[in-house]
Parts: sequence; structure tokens; C-alpha cells
Amino acid sequence: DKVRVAVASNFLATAKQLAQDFQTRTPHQLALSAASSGKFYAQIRQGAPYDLFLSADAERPQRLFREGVGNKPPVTYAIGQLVLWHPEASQAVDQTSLEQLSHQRLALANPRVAPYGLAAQQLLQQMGLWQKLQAGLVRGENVSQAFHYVRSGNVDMGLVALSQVKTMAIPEAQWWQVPAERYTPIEQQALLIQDNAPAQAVWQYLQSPEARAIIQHNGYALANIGE
Amino acid sequence: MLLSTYLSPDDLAALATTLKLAFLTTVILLLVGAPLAWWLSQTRSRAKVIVEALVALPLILPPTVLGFYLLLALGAQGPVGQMMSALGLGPLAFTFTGLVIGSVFYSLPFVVQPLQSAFAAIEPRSLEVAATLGARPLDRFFSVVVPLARPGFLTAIVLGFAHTVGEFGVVLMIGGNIPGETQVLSIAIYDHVEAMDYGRAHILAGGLLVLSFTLLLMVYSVNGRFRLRAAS
Amino acid sequence: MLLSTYLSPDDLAALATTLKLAFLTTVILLLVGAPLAWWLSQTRSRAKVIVEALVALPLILPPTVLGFYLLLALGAQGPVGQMMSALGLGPLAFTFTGLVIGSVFYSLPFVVQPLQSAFAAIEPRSLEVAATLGARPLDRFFSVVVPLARPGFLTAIVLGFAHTVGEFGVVLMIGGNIPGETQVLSIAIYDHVEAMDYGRAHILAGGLLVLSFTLLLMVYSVNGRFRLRAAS
Amino acid sequence: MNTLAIDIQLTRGDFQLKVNCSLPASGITAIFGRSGCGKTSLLRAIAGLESGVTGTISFDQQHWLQPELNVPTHQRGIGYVFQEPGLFPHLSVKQNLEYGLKRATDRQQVFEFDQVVNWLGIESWLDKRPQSLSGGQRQRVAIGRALLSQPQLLLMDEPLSALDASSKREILPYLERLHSELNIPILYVSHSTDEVARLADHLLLMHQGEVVAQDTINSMLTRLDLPLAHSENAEAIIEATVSGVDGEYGLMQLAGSGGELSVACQSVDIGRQVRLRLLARDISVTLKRQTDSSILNVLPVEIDAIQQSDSTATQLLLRLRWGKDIVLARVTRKSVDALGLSVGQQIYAQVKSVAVLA
Amino acid sequence: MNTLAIDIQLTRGDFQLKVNCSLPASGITAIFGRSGCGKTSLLRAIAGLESGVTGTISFDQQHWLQPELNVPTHQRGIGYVFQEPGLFPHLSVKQNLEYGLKRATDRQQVFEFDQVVNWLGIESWLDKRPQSLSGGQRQRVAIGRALLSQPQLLLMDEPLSALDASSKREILPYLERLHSELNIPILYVSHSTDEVARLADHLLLMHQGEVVAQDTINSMLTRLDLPLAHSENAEAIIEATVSGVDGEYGLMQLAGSGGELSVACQSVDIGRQVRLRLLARDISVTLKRQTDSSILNVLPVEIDAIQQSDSTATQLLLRLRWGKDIVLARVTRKSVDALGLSVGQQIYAQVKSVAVLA
Ligand SMILES: Nc1ncnc2c1ncn2[C@@H]1O[C@H](COP(=O)(O)OP(=O)(O)OP(=O)(O)O)[C@@H](O)[C@H]1O
Ligand SMILES: Nc1ncnc2c1ncn2[C@@H]1O[C@H](COP(=O)(O)OP(=O)(O)OP(=O)(O)O)[C@@H](O)[C@H]1O
Ligand code: MOO
Ligand SMILES: [Mg+2]
Ligand SMILES: [Mg+2]
Repeated sequence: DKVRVAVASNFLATAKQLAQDFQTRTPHQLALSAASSGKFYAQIRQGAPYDLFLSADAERPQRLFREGVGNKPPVTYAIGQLVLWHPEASQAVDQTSLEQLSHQRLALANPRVAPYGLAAQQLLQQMGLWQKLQAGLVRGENVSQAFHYVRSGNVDMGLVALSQVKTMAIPEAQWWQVPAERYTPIEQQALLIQDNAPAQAVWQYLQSPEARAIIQHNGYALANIGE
Repeated sequence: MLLSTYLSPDDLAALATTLKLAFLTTVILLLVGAPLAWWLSQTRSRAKVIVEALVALPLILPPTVLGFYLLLALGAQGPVGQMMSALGLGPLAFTFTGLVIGSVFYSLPFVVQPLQSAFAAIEPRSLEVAATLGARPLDRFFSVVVPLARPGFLTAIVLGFAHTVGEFGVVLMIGGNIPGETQVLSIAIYDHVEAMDYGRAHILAGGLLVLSFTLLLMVYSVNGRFRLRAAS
Repeated sequence: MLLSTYLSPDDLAALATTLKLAFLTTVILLLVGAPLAWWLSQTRSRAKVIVEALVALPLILPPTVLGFYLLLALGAQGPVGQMMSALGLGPLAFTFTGLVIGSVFYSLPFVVQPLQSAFAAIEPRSLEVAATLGARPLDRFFSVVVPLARPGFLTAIVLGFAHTVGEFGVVLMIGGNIPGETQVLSIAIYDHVEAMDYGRAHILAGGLLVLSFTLLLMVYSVNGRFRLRAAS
Repeated sequence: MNTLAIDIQLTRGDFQLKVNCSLPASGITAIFGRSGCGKTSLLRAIAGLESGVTGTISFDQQHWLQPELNVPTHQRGIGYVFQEPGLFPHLSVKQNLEYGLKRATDRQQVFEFDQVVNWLGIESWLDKRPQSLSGGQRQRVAIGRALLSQPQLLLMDEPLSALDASSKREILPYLERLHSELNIPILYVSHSTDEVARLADHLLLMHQGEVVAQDTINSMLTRLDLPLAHSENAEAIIEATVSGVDGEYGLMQLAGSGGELSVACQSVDIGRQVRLRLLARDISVTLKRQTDSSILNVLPVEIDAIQQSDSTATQLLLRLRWGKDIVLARVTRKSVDALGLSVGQQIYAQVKSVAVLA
Repeated sequence: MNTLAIDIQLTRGDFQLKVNCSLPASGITAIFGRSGCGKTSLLRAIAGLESGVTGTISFDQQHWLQPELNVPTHQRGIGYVFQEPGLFPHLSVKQNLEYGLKRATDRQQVFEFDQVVNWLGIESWLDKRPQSLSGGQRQRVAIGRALLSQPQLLLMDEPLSALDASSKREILPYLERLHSELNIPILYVSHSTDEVARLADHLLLMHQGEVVAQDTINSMLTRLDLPLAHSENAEAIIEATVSGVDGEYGLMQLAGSGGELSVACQSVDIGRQVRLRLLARDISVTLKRQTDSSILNVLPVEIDAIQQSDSTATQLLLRLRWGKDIVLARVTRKSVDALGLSVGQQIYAQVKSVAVLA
């Protein structure tokens, strides 16, 4: 059977790998729909026919669950990791790269709508750079846009996702993984919307060691199971 | 087949969905748009400007915003959605039918405006002559107005079709990006970009570009030849 | 002021940016589009269909895709980016100027097409008469073509302006959402939707709707009155 | 009651059309009047092409306009030839001609395609586009197209004004045949007294939106109180019968109510009715019958009226009675005095030329 | 060398225009010919409105068309009155009139606004839109507009064909004045022999895209080998001088090269040159001078030529020499035989009416 999965855009590349692996193990097919988590929230409230929602954050699945969608509480399937990427770096990239920023521009995801953006904001605020850098901040609608901005050479540095630099095999010299304690963890939660057997199978698979290995390999941290 | 070496099954499905959507939307737009444009071109009613402004509204509203409100209207909780379920029918959002409805709204001005201009340019004398020759109103429309407005129709068809192929925001919102069902080419390309699968994005975008350009070239050639013949 | 009770400073800034962008884009589009449309309406050159198809291309390409490729073009490695830095100028992406350039590309067909139709509908006799009365080509254009094509110009202005106000994908990609500089209304509304702040989204969208509708109503009234006068 | 009864009002800007008249629904009725007097407006109202017409129009027992009824143009069964041809640019000449024909399948087929195409001499353009014809050629096609729609009433608004003299002369006989052979009623707007004289049975004179007078063509032409008799082309129309033929000189004898006339031979059907046009300026008068002149036709006439005028007029009109017919002669006031002409006097009218119209 | 020299070729579909002629760059030259013979094409080529014209055109020392040169229309300094008025719908009548005027500031102002408006009687429509005028009214505005652009050469393509007879009569005198008083050269396409006779000094006859003949108007009209003399309106134009006035009867005496004529008085300027038009059908001949007739003008003439014809013709043309002038008379063949007319014979021409043209 076909399971329709709503996947937050930033997780799409990983979700494709998961789907491939899953389909070799079960007779079920996965249909992956990608969009921003905010859009999925609006759509699921309007009865969108998804069986499973892999959000980029915790807030939206939680809110949907509170509003009566699904009958299992959401679980964290991955934890996003923030990195600072500076492709043209002449020295090792770390937090001083941010401190030395003056007129160069810095790309990040829009904190209002994207969890990675919020994490980036928290980092900058904590470093006391938030006000100072305002004029040079370029906000992507989501973290993948922030990534494109840097990659296309329109912006010098970006606060992007570890999963992205891993997927694109960016040399380690160009980026610095921001320590996890510098921002609120980017918990990405999944919500089971339809409690049918194929969806259950996906739900189970998502928490299986095989799946967790793939997720981790793609640059995400993992929560402890059963949390 | 050549296409399948470059395109994944999902991409192929998206291409098929896109063409089907654009074709159906264009047909419906012509059926709805031609009478509307004719009325607009002929009426002296005061309601005319209001209708004109309403028709043009989708132009000015960002597609995602339009899509959001269409979603609210067509979705399970929305007025249309409630009506549909009262009638024992499923909601329109997230179905191909819903996409067609959204696209028709979105591309309406692109069909109505060129048709209206073409209709307005037709000499009233031609219609008077047709009436004196015994042609009833509908007959006059098909035997005089349509042929004389042919360049306008071609423009309307290209714009309607093209704009539906290129539409993104509305489809994403009310379609839900479901592969094989409501995932269209524009979204598939965007997804590849989002997933940083640039290679496939380039192939799809390049293909769309070449296809679109060829299509446009064909239509404009026909249109141009027609116009030249009419002028000589 | 009334607006500020409902709109946050960021929303107000977005409104101002949007209007400025739409105005500038429309002005540039008229300057570029009118000569282009005139050439297209008069030429018998074979290049015509190619130019027509190129002009129509932005219609058919999904705006986000167009935006993505514009981003690549404007970037440090892109052709435009390289040119700009060769000229000693800063990059265009994420600047207001960049937005204007993107919008001009994106809305070009909306200005060229109605103008071209309007120009094509002008009786060659009118221009011949003007020539025999001593009017040089440019004089003929301004004293005969422009007034006779007035409805076409108004349509072009509305479409160009409206489409720029409603544009989303291109701006999203190359704008960078910088408040006061490149954050426009359509994106502000979208962000409210994404952030599940539906209340503010409704206010902004409602405001845009009323504003747009009023604008369209005004333009069509003027246009309608003109047409009625011409017909009487 | 076989008439076209009209009682209508129409306002167009500051122009007011107010027509109340009853026209014979047979033969050709010419509508005559100055530019801007409302001829076109009247025709359009009859055709149902003007909105805002109030009043009544009925044709041959059919009500076209009534307080609660307004039969649309396409159901009135009219043909209309406009001042400009108005051919469909997207159709070939042939398709233009067939346009009305195809839509008239429920009507009696009076006009056949080949016949009309022949009449108007348009065979060789059938496959052309109207745009490649000259103005005159287009109007011929437009006339054919209107005929082929099998109208029960034909409205023509200066249909020949775009044709050159020789094309006109080619077409006029066919219009005459329309009228004599086919008995289709025609309302014919024209500025040309020549066309009117040749074609019209009846004449309606308009001035500033109103009907000034209407009557048979000859009564209208010879009334000294109407402007027609005072035009450059003042003329009389009389009926005569072919009474003999002079084969040697190509002449035929015509018997009028007051005697015989010789004119160029056009018919050898003795007894055939013909229509003659005598221009006032072609007639001179003499007191005695003169010989030794190249003028063949000298008619014994009685002076019926002499135009009253002030003493500055150079020329005067004489209304002359020839048998039961009336002819006009334009002579100088000097001659009237010199010859001592007075009403009731028997004199001779020398007719320099007589046109046989049909 | 004050001429308009034309040597051009133009192909339009299967029609070929091939004109090589030199026209006087003064006075009015009428262009005459059947529908479709290329009159409009010729005018458009002269105006520079046709692309694809090859050859040379020069006017009054200005080269307009040469192998390497093609002066654009707006620099040729021409005025053009088209068959249809072509008024600008977005401008009022006044603004239409001013359109050319404003753009002719560098030319000599020959035509003044008020004068032209007066001439054409269009004062009361100045604030109207052209759409609210009738066809005839529009054409009058178009003529005014062309004049106000101060052209050095005026091209007119059947400018009066949309006007009714009385409007035509109103405007013709102004066109005559254009020519007599202002000396602006005019090329005038017309189907009307009446207009041609009144206006033209020179006549160009076209047939199937080529020039058949051209000459002064009277030579052209009275050449028995050209079709003009054989038209319905065959006529002669002669020049005469006012030699006396008969106040009582409103007549004036005119001295022609062969004697005197009486016509309706139009001028008391003794010695003034006038132009007379004598229609062939208005002239009859007698062997002896007749009295007792209302015909005032009897001219002693000598028969210059009698039209040769087969024995079926009813009417023949006589070419008559009156002094140094030529007039035409149309008489029946019967009369020619009855009166025994032959070339060289001295006879009398009775002229029923003479039109004074200017
Ligand atoms: N569209 C219009 N709107 C307002 N007034 C008009 C319109 N068309 C014509 N008129 C006016 O109506 C009057 C009658 O016009 P109409 O065309 O019937 O005259 P006509 O007798 O046919 O003239 P013509 O001999 O020049 O064709 C004119 O005085 C004109 O000013
Ligand atoms: N646009 C055109 N394309 C091709 N052929 C044309 C075009 N216009 C006219 N012709 C042809 O050129 C020839 C000359 O046309 P033109 O208009 O010069 O004639 P004209 O003497 O002015 O006729 P009319 O007296 O009817 O106005 C005609 O035989 C016509 O068939
Ligand atoms: O997953 Mo996001 O919405 O791109 O930060
Ligand atoms: Mg009229
Ligand atoms: Mg012509």
C-alpha cells in the first residue's frame, strides 16, 4: 500500500534514503510530499490526506496533536544541528569568523518560520551580535534557501544545517558545527495522522536502528528512544 | 524511452500531471472566459468595472496567499468543503479536481484579458452585417467574432496554458504536492532544489525551458502567419 | 495613523517597499516594453516569433525556478555577478535594485502583450494620414499611436503593476527578505501564514485585497470611461 | 395591406428622427435628402440595428416593432447594403457570398448563386480575399451577398457611391431587373438623381429628420414647390410604349400619352412599356414646329405652369402638359419674355435627348 | 523645370503599376480611369506610402525617389485626402484640423485656420468628435485638415465621392479657388466627369496600371480616339471672356474665339476669363439659323470631323470648330443623313445650356 508522508523540505533528501531502504524491507510504497512545515500545518488542519507528518520542528506536530489530529503523541525522529559555513574561509572556521564579520553578509533561515533560523538567532543573540549584524542578515524562507544563498556565491557565510553540508560533501575546513548548547535543540518531530497498518509500519521503521543510522549519517542527532 | 533515462518515474508523473492540468484548465478557461470576455467587451453596464476588477484580482494577489485562502475555502472546514461533504462528496483540496479549480481562478485574467481586447477591436459593422444576413447571435459569435478574434484566442490559449504550467504557489497550497496526483513539474523542480539535487533540477528546468520555448515558438509562428495572411 | 494600529512597523515597511518596487518596475517596463511591443506589432521579420516566445517565457517558467536561476546568474560565479564585479559594482542579489531587475524580467510579458495587441489594432491609415500631415515617426507614435492605444496602455500598467505586487517566487529567491529593503508584502503575508500567525495574515491579505480591488476598480473605471467616450 | 408602415422616433445626440409614413412594399422607393438629414438612421431603424427606436414598424402583416415587441434584425428577413462594403475579412469572396445564402435555407430561394455572381461580374474573384479587391469591387460583392440572403426587403444605403461611372452603368441594369422581374421591394438611399430616376417608383424626401413629402417618382420630380424640380438635374419621368422600330437608323418609336417619340433602339418588342427620363435642361421650346434641325423629337405641349419668380432669376421652369404627362423645361427668363409665353399656350417642346430607363 | 516627374514600377499582387510621365506642377491634374486601374496606387506611390516602388520621382527640383534615396512621406510636403476621411478618433474636429497646421510651422502659411474653417462650413462642429459626424461632414473636415498642413502638392483620392450633390456643389467652388487663387498643384482622382470638367486643367487617363494618354483637359475631352468623348457626359471645355452684361434678364455676354454667347450672369467684371463647359448631348445642329426658339445660343460652326462608325450606331459625335475652339455635338445618325452633313460644312450649333465653371 501507499503511505503518504508529508516531509519538511530540509529532511527531504534524508527521507528519500529512508524511503528507499524502507521499500526494500516492506511491500509498502512511500509517497513523499515536500513543503514547509507551516504549510503542512495549514493543510493537515484542512484535512490533507497525509498518513504521516515529518515536521521540521516540534511545535507544529504538538499543536496538531492538541487540536485532535492523530492518536499517538508526536515523537522526535531527528535533532537538527546548526553549522556555520564559510566557503571562502582563509583560516579555520569557528565562532571568531562570526565575530569578525563586518560588512559581509550572513545567510540564515527566517527565525519566524524556520527552526534553524530560530537557532541561528539564538546563537547570534547569545554572542551579542544580533543587533550589530542586522543590516547584513539575509533571510531565506527556510534553511535550504540560506544554503543556496551561500552556495551560489551571493552571500559569504551562512548558518545552515549539518545535514546539508554532509549531503553536499562540503570539506570540513569550510564549516564549524555550532555546539549544541548554544541554541535550543532543533527537535524534529513526527506525527502519525492515520493509524492504518502501512502507516504504522513506517512509524515503526522510523524508530528502528536501521532508520536511526541513516538519519544520523545524514547529519542529525538523535533523541533517546522512549523519551 | 529517452525521457525515462533522464527523468525519474516521479518526475515523469509530475510532467504528465502538469500537462493534463494545463490542458484541462485551458479548456475550461476558454469555456468560461470567452462568454465573460464577450460580455465585458459589449456591455455598457456599470457592473462591468467591478467584474473586470474581480477578474484581474488573481494577478495582484500573491499566489501563495491566494492558495492559502483557496485552501481555507476548499478544505474540510471551509465553506466549499463543508458543502461538498454535505453533498456526500469528498473535499476538493488535495485532489486533481481541486487543482483544476484553483488553476482556473488563478489563470482567468490571462484568458479573459486578451479575449476582451480582441473582441473589443471587432468592428460592430461586421456583426451588423451578419445580423442582416440572417445570423442569430450565437451564430454571429462563432462565424464572425471567433475567426476575427483568432489572434486573441491564440494569445489567450498560450497565456492560459503557460501560466498554468508555471504556477506554483496555488498548486502547492491546495494540491499538497502528492506525487502522481497533485505534484506538478514546477514543484518537482523546486523540490529537487530544496533537496540540493541540483543535477535533476537542472535537467527538469532545462527540459521545461526547451519545451516551453518550442511550444511558444510554434504558437507564435501560427499566430504570426495568420496575422500576415489577414493583412495581405 | 489608522494603518499603524493594524500593521506592525515591519508590515508597513513591506507595504512601502512593495509599492515602490511595483511603481519603479512599471515605469521601467513601459520604457522598455513600449518600443519592444511596437517593433513586434509592425515587423515582418522572422526574428519576431523568437522574440515573442522569449518575452513570454517568464510566464511559463515557475517563478521559484526562475528565481533560482536568477540567483545563480547574479551570484559571484554567475555571469551577471562576474560582470558586476568587473565593473567594480556590488552584487545585485538581496538589493532593491536586484529586485527591480528580477521583477522587470518577470512582468515583461504582462506589459508587452497588451501593448502589442493594442498597437496591432491601430489602423495603418491613421499613421499614413499623420505622415502626410508632416508628423515624423516618433511624433506619430506619441500623437497617434499612444492615444489610440490608451486602453492597451492602461491594461499594461495594471497588469505590470499588479503582477509585481503579487510576485512572490522571484522575490523570495533573490530578495533575501530584508526588512525595509527587500521584504515585500506578499512575503510578509506568507511568513505570517508559515508562522501560523493567521490573524496578522488575514489583516494584511484583507488590506491588500481591498487596496488592489480599489486600484483595479479605479483603473478600469477610467479605462471604461475612455472607451465609452471613444465609442460615442 | 402590402406596405411598410413606419411610425418611429429616435434620438441620436442632438439629432431627432421622427418619421411617420407608409411605404409601398413593392418596387423601389428612393430616400432622398441632404447629408445628415437622417437617411441612414431611418434605414438602420427599419433594419432593427438602432436601439432606442420607439414606435411601430410593420411590414407586410409582420410586426417588427411594437410597444412590447422588437423583432431582432436576423429575423426581419431584410438585406442591407451599407455605404462601405463591410465584407468579412476572414472569408474569401465566395464564402462571403455564401454566408447569407447558407442561413436562408428556410426562405424561398429567389436568387441563385451562379446567377448573382454572373450578374455582378464577380466570377473571377471568388477565391480572393476581400482585402485584395478595390473599393468598387468590394461593393459589388456586398450587393451580391445581400441578394443571396434572399431578403423580403432590401435596404441599400448609397450602394453605388463607391463605384466608378462605368461600373455603375454595369450594375444599374441588374438593379432595374431586380425590380421589374423579381418584385423585391427596395428602399434605396442615394444622392444621385440619376440613380433615383432610373430605379425609383416612389420617392421619399427627408429634411432634418422628418419626411417632407412622398409620392410616385414623377409627381415628386415635377412639383414646382419641392426642391427636386429646382435642382441642376430637374427632370420628368414618363411612361411610354414601344410602337415601332426604324431598323436603318437604330431608332425605335415610342407612343406617349401626347404623341410619338424616337429614341435609340433598345427593344424590338412592340408594345413593351418603357420608362423615359426627360431632363428639364434638355428641353427647349419653340412657338412653331421647326424643321431643318438635328433634334428629332418635337412635342406639341400646353404650358401648364410657369415658375413664379422675382425679376433677378435668369432661368425659369416651365411645366408642360404633353397629353396626360407632365414634362419640365428650363428656359431663360429672356426667352419667356421674348417668346411671350403664358399659361395655357400651345407650343412645341424640342427634346434634345431622352433617356430610356427600362 | 516645374514638373512632377514620375518613372516608377510597383507590383501589388498580380497587379502591375508602370507609370512614366511628367505632370505640370501647377493647376489641377485629374487622374481618370476605371475601378482597379491603379489610380490609388499611383497616388500612394507619389506620397511615399507604398513600399516596393522602384524608379524615380521628383517634384519641383526636389528628388523624392531615386535609386539610393527615398524621402519619407512626412518630408515630401504633400497633403493627402483619402477616399475615407481617416479622421483621428481621439481628437476633436478642431484638434484634427490643427494636427497638420502645428507641424507645418516651417512652411509658408498659405492656408489660415479661420479661412479654411469658413470655406468648408465646419465652424459649428469644431468641438465635436469626428465619430458624431456623418460621412460627408467628416470628409469636409479631412479636406480642411489636409489644406492646413500647408502642402506644396495636394493629392486627392475621390475626395467628394462620399458627399451629396449639394455638399459637393458647396465645396467645388472652393476647390476651384484653390486652383485659381492659390496656385497649389493638385492631383485629383475622380470618377466624376463633372468634377473633372470643373476642376482639371490637365487630364491623365489610366488603364490597367499604365498611362494611356495625358494632355490639357479640352484636348483630351474632344479626341474622338479616346474613350472620354464617347462617354455619356462627352463634353468640351472652352475659354471665353466676359464682354457684356444684360442686367434685365440676368445674363452676361461672353466672347469666345468664334463669337458671342449668353449665359446666366455670374460676374460683372468685363474682361474676366471664364471657363465654359458644353456637353455634347446639349448641342443640336441646324442648317440655317433658327429664330422663334427658347435657345439663346446659336453658334456658327464648321464640321471638323464626323465620327466614323458602322451602320448600327444610333448616335454619332460631330467635332465642330467654333473659331479656334472645338466643341462636340451628339446627334442621331438619322439626322446626319437627313441633314446631309459632311466635313467642312458650315452649320449652326444650338447650345441648350452652357455651364460656367470658373
Ligand atoms: N453615432 C452617432 N451619434 C450621434 N449622432 C449621430 C451619430 N451618427 C450620426 N449622427 C447624427 O445623426 C444625423 C443623421 O445622420 P445620418 O447618418 O442618418 O444622416 P444621412 O442622411 O445618412 O447622412 P449622409 O448622407 O451624410 O450619409 C446627423 O446629423 C449626425 O450628426
Ligand atoms: N492591398 C492590396 N494587395 C494586393 N493588390 C491590391 C491591393 N490593393 C489593391 N490591389 C490591386 O491593385 C489594383 C489597383 O488598385 P487601386 O486601388 O490602385 O485602383 P483604383 O484605380 O484606385 O480603383 P478604385 O477606382 O476602385 O478606387 C487593383 O486591381 C487591385 O486588385
Ligand atoms: O526545516 Mo526549516 O523550516 O528549513 O528550518
Ligand atoms: Mg448616410
Ligand atoms: Mg482608388
